[in-house]
Amino acid sequence: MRLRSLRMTSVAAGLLLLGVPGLAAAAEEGPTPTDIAVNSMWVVLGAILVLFMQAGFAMLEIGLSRMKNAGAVAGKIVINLSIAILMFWATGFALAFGDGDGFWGQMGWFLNATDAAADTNSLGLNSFMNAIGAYNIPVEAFFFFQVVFCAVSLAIVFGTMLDRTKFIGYIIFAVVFTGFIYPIVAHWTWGGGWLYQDGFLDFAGSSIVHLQGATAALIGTLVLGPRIGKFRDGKPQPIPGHSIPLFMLGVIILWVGWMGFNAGSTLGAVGLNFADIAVNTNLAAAAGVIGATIGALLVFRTLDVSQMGNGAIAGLVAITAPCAFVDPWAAVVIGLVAGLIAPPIVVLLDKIRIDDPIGAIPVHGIAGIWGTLAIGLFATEGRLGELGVSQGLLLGGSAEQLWVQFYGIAATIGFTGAATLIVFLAIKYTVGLRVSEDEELAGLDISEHGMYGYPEQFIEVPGAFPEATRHSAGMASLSRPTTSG
Amino acid sequence: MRLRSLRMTSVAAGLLLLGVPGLAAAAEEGPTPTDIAVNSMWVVLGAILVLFMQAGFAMLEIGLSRMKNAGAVAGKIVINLSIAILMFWATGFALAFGDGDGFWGQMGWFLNATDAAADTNSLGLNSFMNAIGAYNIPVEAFFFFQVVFCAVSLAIVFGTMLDRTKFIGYIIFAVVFTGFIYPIVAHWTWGGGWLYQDGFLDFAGSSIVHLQGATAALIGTLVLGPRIGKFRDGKPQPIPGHSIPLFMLGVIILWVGWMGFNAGSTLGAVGLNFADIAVNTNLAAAAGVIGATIGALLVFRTLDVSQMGNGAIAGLVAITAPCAFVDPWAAVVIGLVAGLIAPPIVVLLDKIRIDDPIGAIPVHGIAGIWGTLAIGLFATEGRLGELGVSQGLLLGGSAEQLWVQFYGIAATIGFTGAATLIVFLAIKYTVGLRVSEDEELAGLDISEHGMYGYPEQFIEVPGAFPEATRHSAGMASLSRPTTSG
Amino acid sequence: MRLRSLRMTSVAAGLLLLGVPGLAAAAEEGPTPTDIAVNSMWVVLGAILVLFMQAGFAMLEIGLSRMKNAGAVAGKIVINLSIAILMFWATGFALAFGDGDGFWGQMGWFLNATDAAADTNSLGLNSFMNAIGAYNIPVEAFFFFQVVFCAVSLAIVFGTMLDRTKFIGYIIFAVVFTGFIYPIVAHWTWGGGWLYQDGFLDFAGSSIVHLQGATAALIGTLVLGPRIGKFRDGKPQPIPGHSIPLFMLGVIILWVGWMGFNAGSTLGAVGLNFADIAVNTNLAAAAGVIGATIGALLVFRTLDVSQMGNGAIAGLVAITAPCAFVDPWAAVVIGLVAGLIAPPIVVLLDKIRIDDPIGAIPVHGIAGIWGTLAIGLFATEGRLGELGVSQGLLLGGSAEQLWVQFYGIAATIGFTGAATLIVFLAIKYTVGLRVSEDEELAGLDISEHGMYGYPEQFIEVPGAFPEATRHSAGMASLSRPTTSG
Amino acid sequence: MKKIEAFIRHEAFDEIRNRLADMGLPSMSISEVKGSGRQGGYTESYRGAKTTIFMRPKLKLEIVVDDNDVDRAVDVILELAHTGEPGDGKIFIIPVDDAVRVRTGERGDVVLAPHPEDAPGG
Amino acid sequence: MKKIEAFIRHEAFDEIRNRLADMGLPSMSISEVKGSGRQGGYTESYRGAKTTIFMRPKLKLEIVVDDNDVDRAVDVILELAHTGEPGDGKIFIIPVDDAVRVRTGERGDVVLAPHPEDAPGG
Amino acid sequence: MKKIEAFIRHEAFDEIRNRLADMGLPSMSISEVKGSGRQGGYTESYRGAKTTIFMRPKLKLEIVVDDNDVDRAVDVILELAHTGEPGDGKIFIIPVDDAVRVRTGERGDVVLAPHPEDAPGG
Ligand SMILES: Nc1ncnc2c1ncn2[C@@H]1O[C@H](COP(=O)(O)OP(=O)(O)O)[C@@H](O)[C@H]1O
Ligand SMILES: Nc1ncnc2c1ncn2[C@@H]1O[C@H](COP(=O)(O)OP(=O)(O)O)[C@@H](O)[C@H]1O
Ligand SMILES: Nc1ncnc2c1ncn2[C@@H]1O[C@H](COP(=O)(O)OP(=O)(O)O)[C@@H](O)[C@H]1O
Repeated sequence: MRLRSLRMTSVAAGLLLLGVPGLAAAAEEGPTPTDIAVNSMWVVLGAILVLFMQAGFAMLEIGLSRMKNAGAVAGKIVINLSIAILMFWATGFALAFGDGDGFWGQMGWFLNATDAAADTNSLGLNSFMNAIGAYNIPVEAFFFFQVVFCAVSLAIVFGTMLDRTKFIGYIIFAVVFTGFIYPIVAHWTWGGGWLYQDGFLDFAGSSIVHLQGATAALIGTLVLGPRIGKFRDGKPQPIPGHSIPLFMLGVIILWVGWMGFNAGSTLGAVGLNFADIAVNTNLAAAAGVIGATIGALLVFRTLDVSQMGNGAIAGLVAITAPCAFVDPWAAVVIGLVAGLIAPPIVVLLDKIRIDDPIGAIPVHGIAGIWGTLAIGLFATEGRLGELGVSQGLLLGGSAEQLWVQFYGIAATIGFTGAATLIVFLAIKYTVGLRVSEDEELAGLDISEHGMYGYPEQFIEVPGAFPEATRHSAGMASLSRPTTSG
Repeated sequence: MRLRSLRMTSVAAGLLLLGVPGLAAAAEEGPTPTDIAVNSMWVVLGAILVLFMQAGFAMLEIGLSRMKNAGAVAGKIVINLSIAILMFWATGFALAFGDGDGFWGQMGWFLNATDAAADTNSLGLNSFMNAIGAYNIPVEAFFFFQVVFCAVSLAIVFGTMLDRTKFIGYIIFAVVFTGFIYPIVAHWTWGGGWLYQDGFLDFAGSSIVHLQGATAALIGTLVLGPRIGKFRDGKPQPIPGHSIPLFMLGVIILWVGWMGFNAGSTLGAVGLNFADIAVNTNLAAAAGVIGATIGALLVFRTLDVSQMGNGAIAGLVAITAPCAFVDPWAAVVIGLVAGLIAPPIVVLLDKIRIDDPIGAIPVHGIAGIWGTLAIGLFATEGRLGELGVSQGLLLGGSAEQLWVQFYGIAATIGFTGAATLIVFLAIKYTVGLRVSEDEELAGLDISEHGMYGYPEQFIEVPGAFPEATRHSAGMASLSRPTTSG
Repeated sequence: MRLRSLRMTSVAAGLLLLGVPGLAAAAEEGPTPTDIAVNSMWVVLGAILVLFMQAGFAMLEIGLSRMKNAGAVAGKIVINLSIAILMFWATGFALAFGDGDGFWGQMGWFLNATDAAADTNSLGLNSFMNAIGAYNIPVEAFFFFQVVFCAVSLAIVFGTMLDRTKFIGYIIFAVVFTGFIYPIVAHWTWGGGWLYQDGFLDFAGSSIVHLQGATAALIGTLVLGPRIGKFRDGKPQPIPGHSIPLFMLGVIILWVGWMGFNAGSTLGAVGLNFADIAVNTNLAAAAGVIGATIGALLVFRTLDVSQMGNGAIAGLVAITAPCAFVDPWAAVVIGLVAGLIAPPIVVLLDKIRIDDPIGAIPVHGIAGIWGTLAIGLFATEGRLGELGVSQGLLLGGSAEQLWVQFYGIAATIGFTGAATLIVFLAIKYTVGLRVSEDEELAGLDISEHGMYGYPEQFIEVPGAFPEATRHSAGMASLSRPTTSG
Repeated sequence: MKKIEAFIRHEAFDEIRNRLADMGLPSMSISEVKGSGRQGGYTESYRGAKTTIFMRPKLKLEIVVDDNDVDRAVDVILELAHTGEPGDGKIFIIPVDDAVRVRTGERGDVVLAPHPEDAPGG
Repeated sequence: MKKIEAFIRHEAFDEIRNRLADMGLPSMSISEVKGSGRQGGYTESYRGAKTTIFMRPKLKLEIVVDDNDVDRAVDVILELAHTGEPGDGKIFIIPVDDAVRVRTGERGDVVLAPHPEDAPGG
Repeated sequence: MKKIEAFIRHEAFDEIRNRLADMGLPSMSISEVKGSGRQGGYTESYRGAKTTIFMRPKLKLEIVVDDNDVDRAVDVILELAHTGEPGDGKIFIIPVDDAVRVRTGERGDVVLAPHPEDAPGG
């Protein structure tokens, strides 16, 4: 591809300079301690908001799980977050942002900054990063921001695999995904790797975080197979989540956290218009809700509350890549479309017998693709700043950027799909990825953790058990949690 | 009315200058990029906290709804938020803050800033705003902050109407309220309209946001009528919300979000003492809890947990208008009184057969009135700064400000009351505002959305059904959600 | 002990100057309004995050309570927070941070700053504080940050006493604890008292906040005795909390709030590396989860979800004291150990018949001790800055600091233990600390508050009632809430 | 003595209980059941997947009464549970051999003797 | 007429209901119970404390049928609830004196006459 | 054979179960009910509105036993559920025509024969 050596990364694209002369002057003298504090504060607060999204995923995934698995979901969320933090610290950050080549970074293991230049304002890890010279923040702030992104990507994967995945199996996947797979894909664009060189744009990670998570989720559910009872005589059955209130709490927390996810991705505050990004993000989320409500009404003929919530997520995912590059009206269009297409995709997945309990594939996957492509359609000149990219196709630009976006998506899906397929299959044929039929029927809470998530009110719903499993003994064989046997 | 042309708005009253000489100097040279970043960050973070209040309202309203309606409340919250964002973007912001006359603004539809001056630091919308010259923040930051306030006002309305309001009916109300009614009232004071000219003070919206919402809620419940079973042989019946834990989570989230609501209303950080406002807000909330606990003990003779939570909200609402103008001890008094009077008002509403499931009328309405008046009673000279307003009556000031506050309240109630009455009646006689008796008995979850909010544990409580409805067939006629019929 | 008059307090130890020359220069000229705004913003936002931890404690404690007591826990949380705010305002802040002697402060009651120097940037309360000259924040910001810490300490106490504590009894304890006990202990170190003089270090309060809360909790549960049914024929019985999902929501909220707790304890932003602290905090929390998971697997032979959550808290508590002084790898070790030892301590407490429903003793107490000692083991020279303290013992330093840490811990336990014992006994023999057996069996919701926390789904679990209580009449005597009798 | 088992709509219960209590028959038990009969099912829909639920929530009322109270108790239920729509429910009469009051150990008809409703707190 | 009370595994219910409905016996009630029998208990563990739970969740099926429908209904349950493992459950046959349909006031065998499943919404 | 239906306090259950199991009668079912009897109602209060709840939570115990086990089972319940306060509950004895074990298809008294408690995991 064309060499664009002076082009900033899509992350650096956050630098929507307000064009105030003082900034340039300040830059010459080096950033003041005040500016460093302001920039760090913005990034750290953004990271805290993204960390808070874990509560959102917990509530969303618990809400959409069966009651008998609610405690197991809670356990998986907190251990996944922990694995993500430790692995990204150990290897992930170095692979993603350390000095290396176009495929991966190779320095900075365990956040070891001994390679760093003396300059306290440098990232100390990646000469590419230093070259940009834009990140007037300490490396720890940058690390904190990146590690919580990695944890988000992992949280997405689990949602689609809930109600049937073995604890130990998922742990192994989490280690590999956060320590190796995610960082490599992140490196390609945000670490100055080959996709960056090609000019691929993904401001806050529609592809890198969301599509990647959804791709792994798709592979995961294919390897696992659907939940018992999901398909019956070929017809999809409703297996409703047990708590729409907790689900919706999760959606709103995610929405709030996304303010840090997108607006925080400017990676600094001084001279940057992050408010703009926050507004675009809210408009897309709102439009996503309206889109999904209408979509569900047209396709399902019901006012499906779970789709309304998913519509918000779809809008948010879609605006994640283009949030810094498009005008508000385009944000509305992007969100609306993301919401509108979610319900038909749910139907489609049901048709081809893919079981996706939380809807990660439509709202993180398809919406992620749509959002990444939307840059090539709607990007406005005024907001592309010094990126040297042409306007979106629909605004009279060329299709060139659309093509870059397209193969960036393809590469993400291809690499993540292949890598996670290998990992999931390896787990399946060693420690096992799915619990036994008896354990699944009894629920993961009691069978894997020895105690119900709601010990005082566990009630099974008659009608959710298909014939196929009638001859299983259910809880007969469970005298103690399998893990202690 | 008296002309006070040089007086700052109550919003601008946030400028509690610390009196540091450097600020004046800086002002002459125009704000630095750093100052803009700092101010924007404060406002955007404040807006994020206010956005988070939607999770608070969701949990509070879900917690106080019946179990069979919990999913419907979840759906209404997320769609209301979306409507508020889109409508305030389309028309509301222009009506509230665009250039216009004393009654409404008339520029800046769809956040269109083409009318903006070249100066990037200007609001670009309202010459009045520019004249103040105080908002060193981009227009998007200001918009984000204002749009979430609008969404809060709408969320209040719905609470009082829960368990019986038709989805489509409420949607229409939400469009009109957020697109037109709320913005006009906001314009009167915060947009430099006639109430501002008269010197009305409402720092963060006790009247503009809360009283307005409560007024619409009152009209809404009057048009709807009480929930089936609320009054029986003339006696009010307890219809307890189904989850005090979720209710209390909502209360604490609202409390946290209020830090952004009040302290963020300084609309900037440099030279402004927002910490002061945060302290006053906390003191009033705490005193509200104590007040309501005592009030409930005296009036109900029980330690009512729902009143404790409502007391916090009452204290928060009451301090919203005066938070920047009063001393800490006054904040405690204001909160205490707001909490104390809530329980007797609950009894009063029960007596006159007004059904207000979440207590919006006492805690957003009456406390909103009290808080707005409290400025005229407790405002301290030192904190009124350059506003040119006299001290509070109780501190030896004149009653003049109290009178302005009084008619500001009256205007808010009058306009909002009349406008929402027209809208609710129009909806009632066209698409309908209330579900059928059968649907209400079956619960909105299954009748409007086709699925329970808690699909695995729906249990109806015997004893909540009055004779009047015995002859209804309950769920008999519900073979599918009515919306799909 | 040696006089270290020029040594900074452990709070001031937050001043990890980045060594930028401009800062010193700026300090000479006095801080700019921008710097004050930036510092205040950081502290106020930190305080808001810590305030949010109340939602975390509410969810954690509600989740781990029995269903029949869930509403009572909700009520106690909100009233405790209110009492903490009002009492710390009235007396606590003055005792902790006012001018006084090594034992307590004696100025600044009711946040009265009339004693303040004219300098607007001074704390205005404590000449010691002013002498440090480091807090370029208004006193209200400092107060807000400190008051929410006090509320956290109180919230810890209640958790261990849930399911059986009388409302009125706990109220009285809360008044004394937040108004007098906590502030005095806080003064010793953070207010420049005798422990500070001795060089005791506790950056964000492993001892001052957490160990103190846990000590009071231990005394509380000893005075109360275990819940009915906890021990049966000498064997501990599982009394599982009713909602693991709410528990885990609480854990994640606490984790998020801890970002403010630890990183906010720099008490400023300009020139301070708070991101570093945030990273250490996250690493320790993650390692705590892993540690507790492994610990539970080894000791209980189950994948106990409640222990995973508690592991996160243990890691967070342990890193609270040393977060600013240790390297990331040490943070991982500190968190891992804190998590690992929690499950054996749970078993130990069960053995000696101490009933601690939320595990406050292992995760706030033991982990608090461990974290405070860890400074003496792992502190790195580079991060101790101008504190004049030697490296940790394990890094080749002397054992001197370990000894100071040790007797600081002993003093905290001794004073808090004695003071709270007196208060709890006084309450026990006057208004009473524990509800009657009948009330406990019926649940505090109905017996103390007149309404269930989950009115639509209250179901008791057979099997949780021991023989000892068979002859009680259960709800027989409850015709109305006891408080109204 | 007989046990009356009635499967009724929830909304009918309150009035039935009051009437029975007025007649001296406040002793009874209720529980949640789901049932199907002539009343058709209803559709639940979730993310586009639909299913027909035939088992609808009903209230099961159990009252053990003396033989000569059976008819008047059944009549009360019949009157007050009736709406005329499918789903009104069914009443079954089941023979009972003996009844014992745990508090006193009394057996037989005396246990089922009509009695006034006790005041709260009794 | 007889009441069939069957304590079965949850997972068996759906098929039983369908088969009975096909046979003209869609009228029935179910409820949640916990039960013990030959099936052993299982261990619950919480923070290291363990307890054996002997009462396991079961579904209670109640069907009142005409005397000559008893056997075929029992046979259906026997066939479909059977897995051969402990915990399959038990069926009890209890005499019923009378049955009343609330909607119509009809009494006796007519109330229990087999009938087709009604369509949703009926 | 007879069915013993006992409405008891929750807190009495555990000991009853243990004693019955020791006697070779571990087979039983329980469910949640709400009931009223001699025990008075209690007041619920919410935001100032109060109501008297007459239906209190009780546990329903169902044990089908052979005729000659009825008395000793009833005696156990009587002894252990008794506190002497109103609300102790009632026990009803109902005739049963037949019993079937689903696992084996066995019928009659053999199904109800006393047996030892099975170990966890059995
Ligand atoms: N034969 C039966 N056995 C057990 N329960 C029954 C029977 N028939 C009806 N029921 C219960 O009565 C409820 C109402 O029945 P309903 O639909 O009114 O029947 P119908 O209209 O045929 O009398 C059912 O939901 C079920 O709970
Ligand atoms: N004698 C009985 N009385 C009441 N319920 C019983 C009785 N025996 C069994 N049950 C119910 O049937 C369920 C299954 O019993 P199961 O373990 O299969 O017994 P078995 O294998 O001895 O037939 C039990 O959980 C209980 O609910
Ligand atoms: N006649 C009855 N029919 C059905 N259930 C009954 C009857 N009498 C009592 N019960 C059940 O027994 C429970 C306890 O009754 P209780 O108040 O002890 O009555 P008493 O003291 O008159 O014997 C009630 O709550 C109810 O569940």
